[in-house]
Amino acid sequence: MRSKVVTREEALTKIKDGQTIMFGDWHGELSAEEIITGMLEKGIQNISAIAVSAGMPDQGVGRLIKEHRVKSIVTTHIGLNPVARDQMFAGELEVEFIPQGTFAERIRCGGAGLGGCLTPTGIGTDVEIGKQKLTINGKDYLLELPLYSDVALIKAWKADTAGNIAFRLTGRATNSYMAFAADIVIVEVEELVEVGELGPEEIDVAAPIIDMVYVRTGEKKPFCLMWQRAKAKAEGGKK
Amino acid sequence: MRSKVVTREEALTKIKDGQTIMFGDWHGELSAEEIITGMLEKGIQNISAIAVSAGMPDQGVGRLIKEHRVKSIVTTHIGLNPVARDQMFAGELEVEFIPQGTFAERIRCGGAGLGGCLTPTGIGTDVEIGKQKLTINGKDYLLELPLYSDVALIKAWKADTAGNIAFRLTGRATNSYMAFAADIVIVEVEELVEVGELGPEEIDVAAPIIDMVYVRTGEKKPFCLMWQRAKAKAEGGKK
Amino acid sequence: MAGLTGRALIAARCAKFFKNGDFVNLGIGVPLMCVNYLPEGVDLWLEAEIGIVGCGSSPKWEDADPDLIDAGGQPASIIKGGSVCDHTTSFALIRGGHIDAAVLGTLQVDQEGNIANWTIPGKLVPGMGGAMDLCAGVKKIVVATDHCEKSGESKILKKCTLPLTGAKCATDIVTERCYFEVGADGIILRELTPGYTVEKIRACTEADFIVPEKIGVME
Amino acid sequence: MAGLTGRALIAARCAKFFKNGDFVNLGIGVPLMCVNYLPEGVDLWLEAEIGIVGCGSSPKWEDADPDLIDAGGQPASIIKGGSVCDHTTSFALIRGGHIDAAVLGTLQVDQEGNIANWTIPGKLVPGMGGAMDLCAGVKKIVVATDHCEKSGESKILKKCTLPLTGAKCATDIVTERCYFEVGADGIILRELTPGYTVEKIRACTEADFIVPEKIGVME
Repeated sequence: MRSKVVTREEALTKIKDGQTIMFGDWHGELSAEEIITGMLEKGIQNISAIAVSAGMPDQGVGRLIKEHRVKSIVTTHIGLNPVARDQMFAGELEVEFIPQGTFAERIRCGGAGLGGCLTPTGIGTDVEIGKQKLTINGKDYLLELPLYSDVALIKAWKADTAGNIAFRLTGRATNSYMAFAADIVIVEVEELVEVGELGPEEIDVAAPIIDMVYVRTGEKKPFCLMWQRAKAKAEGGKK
Repeated sequence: MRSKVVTREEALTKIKDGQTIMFGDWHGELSAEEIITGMLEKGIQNISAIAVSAGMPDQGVGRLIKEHRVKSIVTTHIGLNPVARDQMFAGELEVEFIPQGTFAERIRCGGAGLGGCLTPTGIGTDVEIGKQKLTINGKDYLLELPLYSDVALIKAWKADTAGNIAFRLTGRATNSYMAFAADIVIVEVEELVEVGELGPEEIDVAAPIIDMVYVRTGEKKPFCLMWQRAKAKAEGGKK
Repeated sequence: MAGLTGRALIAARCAKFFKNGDFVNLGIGVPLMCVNYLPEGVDLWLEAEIGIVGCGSSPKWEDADPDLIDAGGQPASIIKGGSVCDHTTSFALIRGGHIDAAVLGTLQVDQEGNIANWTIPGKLVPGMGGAMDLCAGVKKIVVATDHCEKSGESKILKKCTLPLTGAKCATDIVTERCYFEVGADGIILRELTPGYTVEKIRACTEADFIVPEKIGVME
Repeated sequence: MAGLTGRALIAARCAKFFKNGDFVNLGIGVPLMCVNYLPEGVDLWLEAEIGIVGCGSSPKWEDADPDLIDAGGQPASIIKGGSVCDHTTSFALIRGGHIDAAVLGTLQVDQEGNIANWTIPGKLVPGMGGAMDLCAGVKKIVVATDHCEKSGESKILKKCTLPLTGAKCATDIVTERCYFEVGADGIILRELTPGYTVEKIRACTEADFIVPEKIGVME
């Protein structure tokens, strides 16, 4: 099998101004930080982002928001990123809030070739606005449409050279299903292994749907700034 | 955590005439054979079955069909069970054929609280009949409704006493997602372990959704009759 | 647990709703405090939206694992027998009715069981996260909240004025002053904290509520 | 691969559609024979509906594992780098357009690219299994079929008469006599097996087909 391992520069050739980009992560944790650094350096802008939250100002998609590279975001939560909130109030960042389960299902629909799904989530709330409502067996549901992207930026634990990837514990977060819902899937991993080292049950996303594997060169598992601050505070408090 | 381990008799108290029952399996392989034997002995009848195929006459749901215990089946394929075909032509067994991906998604919808999903599968075919058609972004989709059951009969490799279950390789088959789509979920396993022996990433279906664990007392992994016959034929052919 | 007051009392009362083996989702803050007041012999499966079934207590910083975080992105742990699952599966559990109970904080709750806790337009916009799915999919939704705002205004209203998180979904409302059950015809005052009377609750509650013949003591 | 005839020729021609690293689904029978004719340097990811990415060859009976079976319930193996996935994920791969090509046998195929291969009403009713999802979700659908029934009737029709498996989904039709590409305006005769002429194909084909200026040799 041909190798899908690329340099960061090669990965960045697929990322362009104005694209819709999914960021696999969890509030900025577990994200493809080195590719994001590359996007900042390359000057990528006008991004339509899809991410479970706006990250944090120093982490994940939050770093791109802070530098005004993101024009809109489809998300479930921006509470950990005051910069995103300020840009939203200032009309600089367009934010579409959707419930988290709906977020997951819409992306899953995009990846699974489904035209949408019916969810009870949001019935009787403002989430209904502009959406078709259907009644099935006497219960109301909203028709939610698929989400799909030009590029998905995925963070995984390990990859093999063929492009199989594996996560550790909650590291799958939103990374696992976003890999199905993009034209180009770029995965940033901590560790590269040979084909065959990941067993049939260890592989979380199969090689054929991964386009590029980038191996992180910096620290393998950096604790994020929020953690570092909270830890410093906790330890300071003990004194 | 309280133990969910039961005897076969205790498991059978939940299975009643006239129920809708999902049979996790793959053409009769990987099914809860000992519970099915119990159902035959107990005289359970008038079952509305949901299974990926009609199994084989000597295996899985096929054994119940052979004994005329099944009045209808929602399935994708009956090609390996001539008894089911004969009963269908004789008007003794009602068969609803649905495409296999639609089968999986309808059960997933049932388990995930979704009111249905839109699939392109079956557009332009007889599968359209009686179904609502929606056009999303210029493409036609069929609205497929959830499948749900009174009881799901699941076969797994291992369980712990709390009800966590794990599969081996293709052993998950249709077992994994049927576990979400029933009022009562009964799992038949080859091996019982203590809580903690299955690690967080080994567990395929989490304990809270499993109601009863029955530990197989007979042969752990019986090769099915189809295999045995094919093997005998292959070996006979070599002589 | 007599003698508890304030938020500790709320958490302790909410904890009484659970039976051994229940699968629950507890919001950040007071709801999560419930685990400190579980009756003897009651073990819960705690869910985290990111995809944990069987969350344990917060680890020490030195034991924290960057690949094991909770719904809020904080270090998490997993109990013996706990597991991780995909984020889509996590919400299949929530939306599909597999979770026995959720305890949520709120900005407002009303006598129809409507809950508003995700935004104050123009002021506070964190987003709904997983709260709307919990409201839509979980059978028992316990609202754990201070009875009033710091300003003294009632949080238990005739009708929510903020955008809703869930319509007619609350089943129980627990404050530091009393416990209301949400019935088909309105909210029913079931228990009073020692020191509170029906009249005192009426004075600090905008919502109408039903007063049954027998009212228990909340503790 | 000159000199091949019959079903071996069909399989060998279909194998030429693949490039290294393609993710494919091959039906039972002639389609699966394609793997024996792959050009040097072409490795495929073979999918099995039950949830295998990277199916290997059939194991010997003594190596068979009851927990490792293929779409038909027969003993399977997994190549180095292959993996198992959930059945729902398997069909997300199929329906979601992640599979590069599928090769299917058929009862009938027509000049619009319609395929009928799942039932003969009142006679043969195996069921559609995963075939309709493949027709709906896979970009390239190659029909691999005998040109005619044993009775001599053409299987390549103006319009299918049996219930359809997929509407307007075939992209290529390969028989032991010729290869048709399915174009926007009809099927185009692209290659002829040595010994066959346009006239001979016309005589055994009910469908109308377009005859381009240049026709290749099928081998």
